[in-house]
Amino acid sequence: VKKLINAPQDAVDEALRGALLAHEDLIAALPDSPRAIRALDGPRPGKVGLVIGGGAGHEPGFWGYVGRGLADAAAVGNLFASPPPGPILAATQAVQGGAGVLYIYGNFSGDVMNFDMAAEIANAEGIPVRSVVTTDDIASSPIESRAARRGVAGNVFIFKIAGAAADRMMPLEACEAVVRRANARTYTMGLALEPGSLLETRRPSFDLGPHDMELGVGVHGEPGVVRQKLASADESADLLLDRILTEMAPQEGDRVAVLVNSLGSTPAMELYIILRRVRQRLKARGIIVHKSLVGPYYTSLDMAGVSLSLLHLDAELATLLDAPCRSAALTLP
Amino acid sequence: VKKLINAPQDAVDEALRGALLAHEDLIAALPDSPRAIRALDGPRPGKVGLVIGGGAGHEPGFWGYVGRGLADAAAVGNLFASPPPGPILAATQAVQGGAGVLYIYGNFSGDVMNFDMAAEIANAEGIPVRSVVTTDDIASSPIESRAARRGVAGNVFIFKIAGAAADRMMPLEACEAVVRRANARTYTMGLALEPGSLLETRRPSFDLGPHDMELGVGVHGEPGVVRQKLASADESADLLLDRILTEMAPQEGDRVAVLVNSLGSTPAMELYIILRRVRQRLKARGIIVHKSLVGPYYTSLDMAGVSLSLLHLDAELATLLDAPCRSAALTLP
Amino acid sequence: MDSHQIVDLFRVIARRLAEARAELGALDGAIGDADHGNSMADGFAAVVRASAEAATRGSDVGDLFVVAGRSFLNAVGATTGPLYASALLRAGQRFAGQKTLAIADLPDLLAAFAAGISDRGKARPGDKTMMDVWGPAARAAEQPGPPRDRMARALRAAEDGRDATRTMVASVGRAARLGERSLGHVDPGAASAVIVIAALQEGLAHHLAQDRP
Amino acid sequence: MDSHQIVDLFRVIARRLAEARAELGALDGAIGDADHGNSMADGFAAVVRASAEAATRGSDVGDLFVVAGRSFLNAVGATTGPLYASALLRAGQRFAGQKTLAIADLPDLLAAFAAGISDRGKARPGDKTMMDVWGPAARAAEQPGPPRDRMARALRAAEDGRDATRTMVASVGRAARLGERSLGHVDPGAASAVIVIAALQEGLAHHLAQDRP
Ligand SMILES: Nc1ncnc2c1ncn2[C@@H]1O[C@H](COP(=O)(O)OP(=O)(O)O)[C@@H](O)[C@H]1O
Ligand SMILES: Nc1ncnc2c1ncn2[C@@H]1O[C@H](COP(=O)(O)OP(=O)(O)O)[C@@H](O)[C@H]1O
Ligand SMILES: [Mg+2]
Ligand SMILES: [Mg+2]
Ligand SMILES: [Mg+2]
Ligand SMILES: [Mg+2]
Repeated sequence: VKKLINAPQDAVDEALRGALLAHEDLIAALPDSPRAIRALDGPRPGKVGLVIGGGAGHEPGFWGYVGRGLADAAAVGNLFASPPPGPILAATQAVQGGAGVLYIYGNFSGDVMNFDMAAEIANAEGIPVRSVVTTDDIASSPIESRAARRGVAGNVFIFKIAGAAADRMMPLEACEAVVRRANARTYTMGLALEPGSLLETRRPSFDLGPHDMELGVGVHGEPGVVRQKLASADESADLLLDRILTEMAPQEGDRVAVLVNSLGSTPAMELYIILRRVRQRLKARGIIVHKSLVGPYYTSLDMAGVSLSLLHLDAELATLLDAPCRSAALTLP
Repeated sequence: VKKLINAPQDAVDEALRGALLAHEDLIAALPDSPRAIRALDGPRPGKVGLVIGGGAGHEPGFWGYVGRGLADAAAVGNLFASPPPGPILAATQAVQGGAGVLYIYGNFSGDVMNFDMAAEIANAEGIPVRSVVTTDDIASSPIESRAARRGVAGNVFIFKIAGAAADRMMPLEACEAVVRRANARTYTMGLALEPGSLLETRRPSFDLGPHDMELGVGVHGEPGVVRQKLASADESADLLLDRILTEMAPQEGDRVAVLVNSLGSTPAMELYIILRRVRQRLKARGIIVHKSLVGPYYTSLDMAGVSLSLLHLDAELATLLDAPCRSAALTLP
Repeated sequence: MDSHQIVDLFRVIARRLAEARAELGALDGAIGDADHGNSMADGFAAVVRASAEAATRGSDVGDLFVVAGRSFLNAVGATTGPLYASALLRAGQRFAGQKTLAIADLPDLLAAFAAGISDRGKARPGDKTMMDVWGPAARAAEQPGPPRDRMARALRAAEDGRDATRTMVASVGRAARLGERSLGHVDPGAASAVIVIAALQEGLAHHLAQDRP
Repeated sequence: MDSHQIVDLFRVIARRLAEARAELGALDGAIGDADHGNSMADGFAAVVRASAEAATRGSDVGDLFVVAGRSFLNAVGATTGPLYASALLRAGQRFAGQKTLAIADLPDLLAAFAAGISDRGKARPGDKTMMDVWGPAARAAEQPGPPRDRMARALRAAEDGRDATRTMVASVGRAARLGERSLGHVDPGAASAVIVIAALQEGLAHHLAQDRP
């Protein structure tokens, strides 16, 4: 697989450098911690600081969600590897405004350990830290063990809710509570047509036959939960949506937000065909779509595929979702 | 090549349907002309109407650039095929506010013929129409025959300038003049690592060896101007930038806007690595980067590759580029 | 030939173009954007639909070609849309008000097509376009003789024109951007023009065979 | 063994992991995110750099392991970072204040590693993790006997543990999301743990060979 990179081991830092240059009006690295990215707008005294993060390879995650009305800082690790406690702690110290700091990150063993270590040190330094570990990927574990699920593209909604809550000067406990609710009400499932390919080897990270697709993939190039015959766009959309609706069990008249996310190399035309089907299906069920996002919001290097995320809104979540924000990846006026 | 589509012949309409649903707060199709997309915000009496358009397959072009501070309407054709005069004329009639209408589209024989036919009818109906045919693709013809060049991703800058000029209630002649200047000062060059693949056959539109890339590609899956050995990200960026700078011949202290555009399936990480190199090189030449855009702004189905566009700013162009706008693909606060 | 029989002619063209859809797409893929097969096949499919309806409504031959031209244009756009629309509209002018088209006038159809395409597209001989087929074909059809012979000569000239595009460097249209790289490839518009002319000849032969019981 | 000689031990580990970078990446690719080879190789490369510097500064053995643990963590993050950092920090506690590490205590290193990883990761036997190597290896090393024999027993137990992961279904870490599909694949963390233990044994053999002139 061909790639526009230089030395593979430099790709993460070079891309981050590019992001900081492209979005220099919005974000900057901390002087002593180049993998800790803070918003130029912020922090504000009395506002809960919001720190997100995870491995590289999800661009525009995570720096793309740093900005006014979103996260105050992001810590970025190596490719598909949680950042160590160092940059997380540096970000924490940089953005705390006396009201505590909220961590939000996907549920991966590495992220949990590293963010926990940073939180312990921050707490010891007198910065109250709460953590919400996101678990929106319904394919990754059965409902009985929901807490074991991965956090994937639904993070975009959860970051947005959190950013708006903090921006409204809600206290730490209240921010944590609403973000937990957003996480509990966010459902994602993904599928891949092609695996991503590794930077070093430029080879696919797993083998997938020409007539197969992987259902239930995450955002780290991993294989999915089950392999099946390639399906049409509408069948694929239904596979994802049916699973999500079964768990969400919305009532007629309920409101949702929808994200059709490219895992990396799936182009806009295909995403919009999927979105169209999802919208048709939701309309038929009498479910109101409050907002639709379509694009490469949370990627898995150059994997070909999509994920579908639905956020089951309530009145407060809808208000927070609609609040203005401005970042490299998400700007609402 | 695997694709998330249904029947290939429905892909264009289904994707457009999805775009209209996803962005229903911004755009809508004209009731009697489903391929003519207008902004919900607009038209305003006394404002020059701005109509853009071209073939499908460039998503989020062209509907993505319809909105306040950008185009008032877009006409969309079949895949890689200019729209016929019908939707262009319908868009013209819908958005004219008594101050005339400006057409902007890329220089392809089909677009020229179809937009000209629409302009003739509109003029005959008493709607003054001016047309700017964009020619930013420096690879597509030598400097001596600049007028024969293609219009490609640099359109994003040109649409933005035009939208801001019209939004400021500049008269038709003044809009046309500034847009012509923007076009004359916009330089684009692209390269492809992989061809796009056709919807019907799902096969690559041309053959490209595993160690080759195509230099000077457009945005219709066409082969480029020359084939060469695969290069690193920095070498690739230099290939594009050197050609552009030679023609642009900027002075130290000059300002430019930069667009690093994905042709479809090239992921964000690679785009930002390219942007980084471009920024470093420009800095070394003492050229000031006023704005950087990075992403899939103007695609060629699922082609793997990038294009680099530079707009050589002057004071008026910089002001117009910075003006607020709101559309599916470009929002500036 | 009455309007219904002309619709039958369009049907033959549409069928042959549908069969060549992938092949024309591949030709266009080599030096262009690979959509030419779709444009031609979809365009003549639209022509068949619209003209069949018009013929049922009782349109005369001139009107039929006008309807055909409009429907081709609206279905296709692209480069091909205005070019073939102009061709069909020019034929509509040539046969305006006529209830039937005399077989003897059929070669004139080629001249009308060539004139319409030339006026709209302004391509010159050797530019590596469909004009390198329509021009020679129309000239060959002008030579006196029985209609079938004139059509046969036209088809031979068309095929020669098509083959000649292989050695030309495109100077208008999308392929012009390839410069020297367009050398060695047959122009897709030239290839489809030959299919249209061959289908006309096929339709004519079929018509004549039916007429003679 | 003084601090410099322990740095040499780290060098052997780093070299063997660098050689296995692609292979470990492929193992992780089958059931995880393919980064395990990078994390381990980069982590121990950082350990070598930081500990060599510390040894030059005159750090004692306990401090050396602390420095090593911090540098691994900061270079790598991921799951491996906290786990191997805990392993190394635990070793730092075990040997705190010591100027040298007695060969007889080397098997204790395995016990410290296993305890650190177990405390941090909380994986149980059969969860299909590196603990299925470190646990059995540490227990095998505890059996009395000369250090070389104990290390050899540890390596055999490690290899058995690694091979046993093939028949396990992952229940913690990234591979747990694959459910039954993780069956039949060797756990990458188990594979790299064997490489670390084998490198320790190799380093020990080398050290003993140098000592006996
Ligand atoms: N100005 C012109 N006059 C006549 N024919 C032209 C002209 N420009 C292009 N063509 C023909 O159009 C063909 C391409 O048609 P098509 O692929 O349908 O359009 P597009 O290039 O817009 O995709 C070319 O092969 C050539 O024969
Ligand atoms: N809780 C845990 N305790 C011990 N080892 C674990 C645990 N979770 C995962 N592992 C080990 O980590 C390995 C994966 O490491 P690595 O690929 O570097 O991290 P990541 O999964 O974050 O990409 C697994 O193969 C497994 O052996
Ligand atoms: Mg990882
Ligand atoms: Mg075309
Ligand atoms: Mg074409
Ligand atoms: Mg891993």
